Amino acid sequence: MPCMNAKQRRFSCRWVLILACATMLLTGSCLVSTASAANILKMGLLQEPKTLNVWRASDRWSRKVVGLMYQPLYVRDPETLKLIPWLAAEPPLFDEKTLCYTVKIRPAKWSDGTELTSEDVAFTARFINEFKVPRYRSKWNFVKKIETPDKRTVKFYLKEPKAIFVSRSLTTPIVQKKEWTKLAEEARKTKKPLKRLLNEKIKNPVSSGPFVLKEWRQGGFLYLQKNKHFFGTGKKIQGRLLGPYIDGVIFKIYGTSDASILSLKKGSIDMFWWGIQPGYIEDLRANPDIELFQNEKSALYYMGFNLRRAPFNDANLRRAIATLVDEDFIIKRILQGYGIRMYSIIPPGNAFWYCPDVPRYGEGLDREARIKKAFGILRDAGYTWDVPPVDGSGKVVNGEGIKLPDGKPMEKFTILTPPADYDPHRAMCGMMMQEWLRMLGIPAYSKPMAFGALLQQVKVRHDFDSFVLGYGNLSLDPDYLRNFFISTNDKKRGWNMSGYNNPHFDKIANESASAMNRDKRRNLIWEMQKIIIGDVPYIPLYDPKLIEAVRKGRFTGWVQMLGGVGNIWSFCQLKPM
Amino acid sequence: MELRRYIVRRMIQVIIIFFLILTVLFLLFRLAPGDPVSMMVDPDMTQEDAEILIVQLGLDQPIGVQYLIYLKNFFTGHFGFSFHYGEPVVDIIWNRLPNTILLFTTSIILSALVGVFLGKIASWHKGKKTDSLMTIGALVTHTLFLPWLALILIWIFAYKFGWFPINGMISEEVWLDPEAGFIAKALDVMYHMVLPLFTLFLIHFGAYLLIMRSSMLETLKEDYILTARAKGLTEKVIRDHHAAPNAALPVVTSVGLSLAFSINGGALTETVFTWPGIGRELVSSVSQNDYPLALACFLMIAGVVLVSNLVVDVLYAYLDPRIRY
Amino acid sequence: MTESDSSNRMTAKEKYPWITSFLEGWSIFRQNLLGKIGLVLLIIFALMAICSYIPPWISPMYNPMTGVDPEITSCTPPSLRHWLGTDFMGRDILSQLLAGARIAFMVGISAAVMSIVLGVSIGMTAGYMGKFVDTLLMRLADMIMVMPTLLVVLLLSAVFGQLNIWTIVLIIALFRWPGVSRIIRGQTLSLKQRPFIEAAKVAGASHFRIIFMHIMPNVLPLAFLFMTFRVTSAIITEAALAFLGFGDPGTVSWGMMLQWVWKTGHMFQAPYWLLPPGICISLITLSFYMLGRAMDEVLDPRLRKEDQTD
Amino acid sequence: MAILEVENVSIGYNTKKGYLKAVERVSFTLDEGGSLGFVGESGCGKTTIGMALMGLLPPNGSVREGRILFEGKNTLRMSDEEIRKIRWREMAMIFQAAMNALNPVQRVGNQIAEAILVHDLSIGKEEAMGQVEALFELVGIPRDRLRDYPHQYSGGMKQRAVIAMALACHPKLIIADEPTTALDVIVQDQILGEIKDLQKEFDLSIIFISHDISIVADMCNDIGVMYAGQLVEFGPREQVFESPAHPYTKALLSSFPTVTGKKSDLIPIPGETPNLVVPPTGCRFCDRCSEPGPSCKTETPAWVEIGPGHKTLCCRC
Amino acid sequence: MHKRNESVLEIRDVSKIYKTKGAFFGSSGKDVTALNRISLDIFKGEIFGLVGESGSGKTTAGRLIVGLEDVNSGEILLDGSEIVGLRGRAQKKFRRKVQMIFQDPYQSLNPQRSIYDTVSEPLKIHRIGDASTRKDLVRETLQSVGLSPPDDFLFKYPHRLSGGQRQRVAIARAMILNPEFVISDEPTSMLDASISAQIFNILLEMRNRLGVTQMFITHSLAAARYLCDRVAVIYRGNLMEVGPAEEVIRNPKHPYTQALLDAVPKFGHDRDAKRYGSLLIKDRDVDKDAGCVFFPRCAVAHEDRCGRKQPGLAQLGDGHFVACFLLEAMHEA
Repeated sequence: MPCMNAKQRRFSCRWVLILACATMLLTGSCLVSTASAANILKMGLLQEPKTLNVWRASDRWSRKVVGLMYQPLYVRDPETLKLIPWLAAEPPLFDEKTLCYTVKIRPAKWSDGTELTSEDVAFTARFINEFKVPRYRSKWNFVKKIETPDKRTVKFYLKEPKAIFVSRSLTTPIVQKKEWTKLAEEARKTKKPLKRLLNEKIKNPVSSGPFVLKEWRQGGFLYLQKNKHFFGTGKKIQGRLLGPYIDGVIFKIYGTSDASILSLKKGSIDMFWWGIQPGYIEDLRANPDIELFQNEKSALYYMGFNLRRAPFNDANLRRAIATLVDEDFIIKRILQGYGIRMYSIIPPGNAFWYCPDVPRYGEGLDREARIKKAFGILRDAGYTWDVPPVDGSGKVVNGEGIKLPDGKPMEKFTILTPPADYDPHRAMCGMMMQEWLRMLGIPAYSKPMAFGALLQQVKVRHDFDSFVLGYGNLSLDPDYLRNFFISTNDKKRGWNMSGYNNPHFDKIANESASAMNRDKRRNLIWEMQKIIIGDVPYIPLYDPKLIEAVRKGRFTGWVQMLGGVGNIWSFCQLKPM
Repeated sequence: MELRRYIVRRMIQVIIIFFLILTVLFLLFRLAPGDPVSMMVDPDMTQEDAEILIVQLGLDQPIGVQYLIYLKNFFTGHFGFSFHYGEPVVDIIWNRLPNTILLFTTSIILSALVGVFLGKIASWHKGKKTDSLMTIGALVTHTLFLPWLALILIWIFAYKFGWFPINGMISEEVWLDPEAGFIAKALDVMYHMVLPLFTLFLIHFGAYLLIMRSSMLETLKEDYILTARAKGLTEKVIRDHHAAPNAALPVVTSVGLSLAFSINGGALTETVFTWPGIGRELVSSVSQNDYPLALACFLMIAGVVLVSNLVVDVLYAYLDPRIRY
Repeated sequence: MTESDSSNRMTAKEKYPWITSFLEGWSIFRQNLLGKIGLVLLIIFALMAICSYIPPWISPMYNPMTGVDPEITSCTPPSLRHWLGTDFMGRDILSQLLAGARIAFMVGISAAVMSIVLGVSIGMTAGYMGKFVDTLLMRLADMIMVMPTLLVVLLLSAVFGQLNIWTIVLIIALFRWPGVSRIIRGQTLSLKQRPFIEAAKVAGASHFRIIFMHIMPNVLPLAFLFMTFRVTSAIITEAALAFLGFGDPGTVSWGMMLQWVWKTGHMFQAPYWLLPPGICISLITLSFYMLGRAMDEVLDPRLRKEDQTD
Repeated sequence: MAILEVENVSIGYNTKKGYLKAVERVSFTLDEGGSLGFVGESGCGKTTIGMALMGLLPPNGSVREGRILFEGKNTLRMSDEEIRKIRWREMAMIFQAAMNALNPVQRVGNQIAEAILVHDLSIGKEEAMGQVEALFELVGIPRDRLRDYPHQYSGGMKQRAVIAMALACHPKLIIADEPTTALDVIVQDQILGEIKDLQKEFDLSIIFISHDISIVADMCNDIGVMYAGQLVEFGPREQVFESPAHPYTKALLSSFPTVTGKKSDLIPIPGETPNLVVPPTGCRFCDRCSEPGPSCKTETPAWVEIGPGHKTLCCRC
Repeated sequence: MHKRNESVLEIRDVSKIYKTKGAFFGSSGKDVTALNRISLDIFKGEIFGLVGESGSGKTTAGRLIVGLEDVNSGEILLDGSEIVGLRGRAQKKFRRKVQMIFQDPYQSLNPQRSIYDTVSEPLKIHRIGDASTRKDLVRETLQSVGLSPPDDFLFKYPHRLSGGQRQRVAIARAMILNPEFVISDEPTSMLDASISAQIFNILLEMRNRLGVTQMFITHSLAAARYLCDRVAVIYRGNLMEVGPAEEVIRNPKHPYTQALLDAVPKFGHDRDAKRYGSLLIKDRDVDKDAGCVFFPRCAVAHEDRCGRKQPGLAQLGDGHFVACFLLEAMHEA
């Protein structure tokens, strides 16, 4: 039938078309790859930033990008980690009598050319307080009053002394009043103003930083251009002459680290802004085009216990477990050596606040010695066994049937860990811990659980025995120490997940929160660390090292810092070669 | 007339099923442990913050109220806001859907065409080398483990030979080039599409080949083929005009039935190739407890499958005059 | 017809007529190249699954999940001590591969059996009862059928926390019955019309008897055939799930191995780790698939009639 | 003049159980304008002969020996292309199951036009459709059914359409293979009448294949009785039916109930048809014969001429 | 031959209407009348033939009698007791008395069960005998339908048997319960002529030897003539003519019966001479279906009479009934 003939012809036409397309693709691709701008830094991101709305940006990908645009008043020096003025012109002046901080602001401009004034700073603070912006609210709700005597001066009056004001509040990114006033007004009209603001889609943020957004192709890339109005251009801050010297940054989105690393090796990107998995390191190290940076992180990975119920309401058991846990094994095997031993809750990289002389459980002991020591602790605390893990002759055997001091057998308990896909290291740690505890006859079961469900159990319902969690990016201010263990935070969705309750600790912690003297505060923080490690509601496990890879020969001037080379200083100082 | 009635009836069924799925999924998500607020592990996120957010996101409402609100939003073309992106879910879906449709329909059409064509050839040479080669080839490619295949293809073609991009959908060079016109951009997308398309194609064409082959063998035994031969038609005409169109009918049905199955493969492909489509979005939103987004993505997929099944059935009725409803 | 067989040899076959039909089927199967390849592959995998108990018994360091080689702390290529090399923390890849075979069989066969039992009983019920029950069950089947199984399992596993392997198997089974039940229903509907069912009715047979003595034996071969295809889909679904990171973290499955390679960034550094699990998944699917196709030929009466002429 | 001469044709199929001798050494001739009927039970090879004449044996079947002369040319020697050109134009076939002989997804009119178009390259589609309309008229299908699909036809109409298709190229020879099997008796009668009328009108030669003796008796001048792949009796209708020579013919006639004549007891033929992979030696009907001779089991029967043009394959005649 | 004594089976005003399923939810389809107020008596010990074309409702009649389908109206009496709508024990009892032989021997045996299983199943269902007596009974029955030696067949599967053998198995299954009444639904339409004759003879012997009353459903007048004592001709669910077989075939009164007889091939004897010529060349167009069902095709019908009303069965004498106005008129005249 003729109509079938037509179909047939169309069919063969299709073939010709397909072949034609294929050849065009190949030729087209050759043309494409030749054209690329030399002065644009290309970075690989693992995930796409979720939003450019600074108040919503809670994931690290968004924060990486947003951080290049919204700038705070003070930033950390890469070497000393001390706070130095950034948008501010000089260190803040504190008047103890009135509890008033006075901040002078540099002459600076927004990316739309308007001037950045004290009004913007005051607006930001008032905005946060008015709308109760999560994550920032707690840093500003103790500010009583804000005054702007002139365009360059802001005065903050506090309700009470707060140690975190400079290090946490004054590092809040400042937004432009002009941009947000309108949005705020609209939000006020709705029933749920905060929701409205957080759901606001900011297409092109008004930036005070070194870069402005030029284009965002969702699912493809983000292109940030150099901000002509950046205040730092040509200035010397902390002895560093700021650029930016590059014309822009392109963030390319790769879903997986292997794709990013292949691209890095191929030269399609100049840097992969994410920690490199140990598996890649050998290979990359051998690659002459790749340079690796190794930096410490301000991170904490730990095992936590539920102190609200048996068996972990007994500090002796927790101490025994702390003795049993072989952090060296974890670092050597699971982290492949790319990690630092944690002794305290505060990572050693945060040198000022880190307390070096906390108790060190089981340090330097081998497995057998650890078991003997833990056995000793428990035996002394009144624990008994059907088959003790250390027999009469002092030989280590597999323990069985452990009983609590009150004579009841210890029930099975679970170690909740995030699933392997979320973090293989933590899942593996749980697995190993289970094995170690069982040697002592402790019936531990490691149970990886979806992250959301895990947090629900631990943080909201408090229905758990123990867990392995971590923070990849802790603030350098140690206030979290108070947050994690103060008894007032022991409630639903509160940060005291262990249910640690120690009036002595609470007292010191509160004191530390309002200690305005840095050295005095340091003493208190050290004291707190000693108490916590003595009671071990958390066993700190490790602080992974951050390995980052960049391509040699394209840009120079990476600034190494706690938390990696992808910091504001690098972006301001990178120079094309 | 009858056909139209049939379509109406099927559409009503589709709508009922769709709302059943919607309800079940909604309940599942809301009854599940874990909420988006507790996912925020930033130590700066205080308990008060969390409570404020929960009220703001409407998670404090009773589940029935939430469901009604969701239904109301649904009918006004609104799927709520993504917890994660903070954008209207509709926007995200509209952004991702074209990408998925592009990759998915191209792959289905391509593999169906090639599969049918090769299946025809294979059945025509039944029992010969061509046939066994094609059958075994189809079986082998069809049973390859998709993500693994994708990784191997990336390794060989994108990394070792460097012929194709490793992943993604567009390259910034082209899209930032002010001189690049529509054709250059389209070519760029197609260039990125080659490997994912090839992966899906390899997995799917075998199934169509095998179906076409057996259906064709079945058809060739029919009496009307004998009639055609007796009429003195050439073998090619018999094969292409009498046997193939009849034999291709079951392939149409199988495209519809295997759609849900193919979508699994689509999601995996999108994930491995970082193709910004619905499937990948679903996988990532699921792991981030972004219910509104996950729910909408899933509904979208279920809706697409339901509707395309309907379309396939109608198409089948249209193609096969024997079937009149 | 071979009626000239000696009578004493006939008796055994006569007593158990299924032996004859089995042998007949087997002789057709034997002529099928694909079937033979599939069977051989399958036997190899079965042996692997059985052998999976051996390595941990030799030394605890060969335990696929928890055993680490005390002297190896990173990914190493094949050696005498570890025939397929070790993974990033010094676990033996071969032991994992063998254990994976066991899991694959377990997942595949148990999910398939469950979904077939469900599908056959629902299909037969729907087909035999007809009317309202039929409509209800088939709409339910339609509803489940439009759901992409992998995504559903993924969704459920995210919603209910990490699933354990049996839950995954159960969910796969729960979402894979509609295809079977549709076919079985169709078969039941056509069987229901067949005169031999009516003859049984006329002879006074109860519904129970008709379903179990007449319909069931006739749909079971088909169900069995479908089982092989369900096995493959279950194995693939589990592997894909594990690959995406939603599998049971306590089991060593091939998908899980691939996920480890992928997540720990050894994808392109350790082909000895990447290739075996992928090949195994592909081959086991292939073997079940080939077996299914060969059985299809054995069971398909139309193909058997091919030789008969007027 | 003979339009068709078949000499000593043997046909077999390769099957998994062995080589099946479907037709053994069959010879007959058909005169121009004549009608020849083959009758026999299922599996006797009558359809195989029809297919062999058309050159349409399935891939596993082949003509082992003999000649088929169509208008003096041996069709077995022809190339595929040559025989393809003869098919339908010179000899057409009316198929057994009209229900399945039409492509279900194409319009009936088009299917018939296709047959015309493929053999006559000089005419266009319009003209061909015109011819189809004329054919429809001839076989008694309303014109407006031309654009229908086969499934919209009743059984009788389908059969008529198939007859129209067979006539499409004005062939000289038509092979009708059980053209009325699935039809009711009244429709069957009408169709048979039509075939007869058409045969007269176009001076067609017809080979009529049926299992129903009474139909063949009604339709044909010459009768060939087949049993187990062999032609056992061949002759003019009157002779074969009035004085059947072969015991099988006799038995067949006496096992057939009639509505006319005296009501008499039917005498069934005992036993079953033999297996053609390993056919019995000697006379193939021997085991079922009511009066077997002593040598029947061993001696291969030869053709015996018992009247003018009437011959039989029996040792005892 | 047989005295017209007691009726074994009485069919009274039975109608059966099939509702074709509508496309849209409910029943918007047309109703098809398979049987229209049929009344029949079947006498003890006879073979009663029901003759009709395909779609005439003859098979439906058989299925209604064995209870495979339910009647819409009317009643069916077996030995004077109602059998429509029987359930439970009463139904089971009834099942022992009435059996059916189906048309297609290739479909009527369960391919997965051996001959022994199939034939002995009714015994198992009705709990008759133990294993060994059952086996003997099965052997005996197989022997009686000409499957000998029975042991050769006992453990075979249907696919190893020829069509004729299968049909014998089906007969054996029907006979093993010693039923009173057997319905055979075109048992030979799929078989060759020589095999058909074997089956006919088995059915005849069943009647002669065991006295089983039978209903023989067929499309062939010739077969009905050979086998049956009385026949009924049915057309589109309506009885056209009922009477002794030989009488109906020798002397058909109804135009439809005549047309059927005209159509039967007659071995080349006066093929062209249609004795009756009662069939129209081209069907008549009728807009309403109020009249005689055969009216559209009837050559001898009166427009005014036959087109308006449906004729009832009227006796012409000696058990010969005809449903036709023309004959009534003849009679009256």
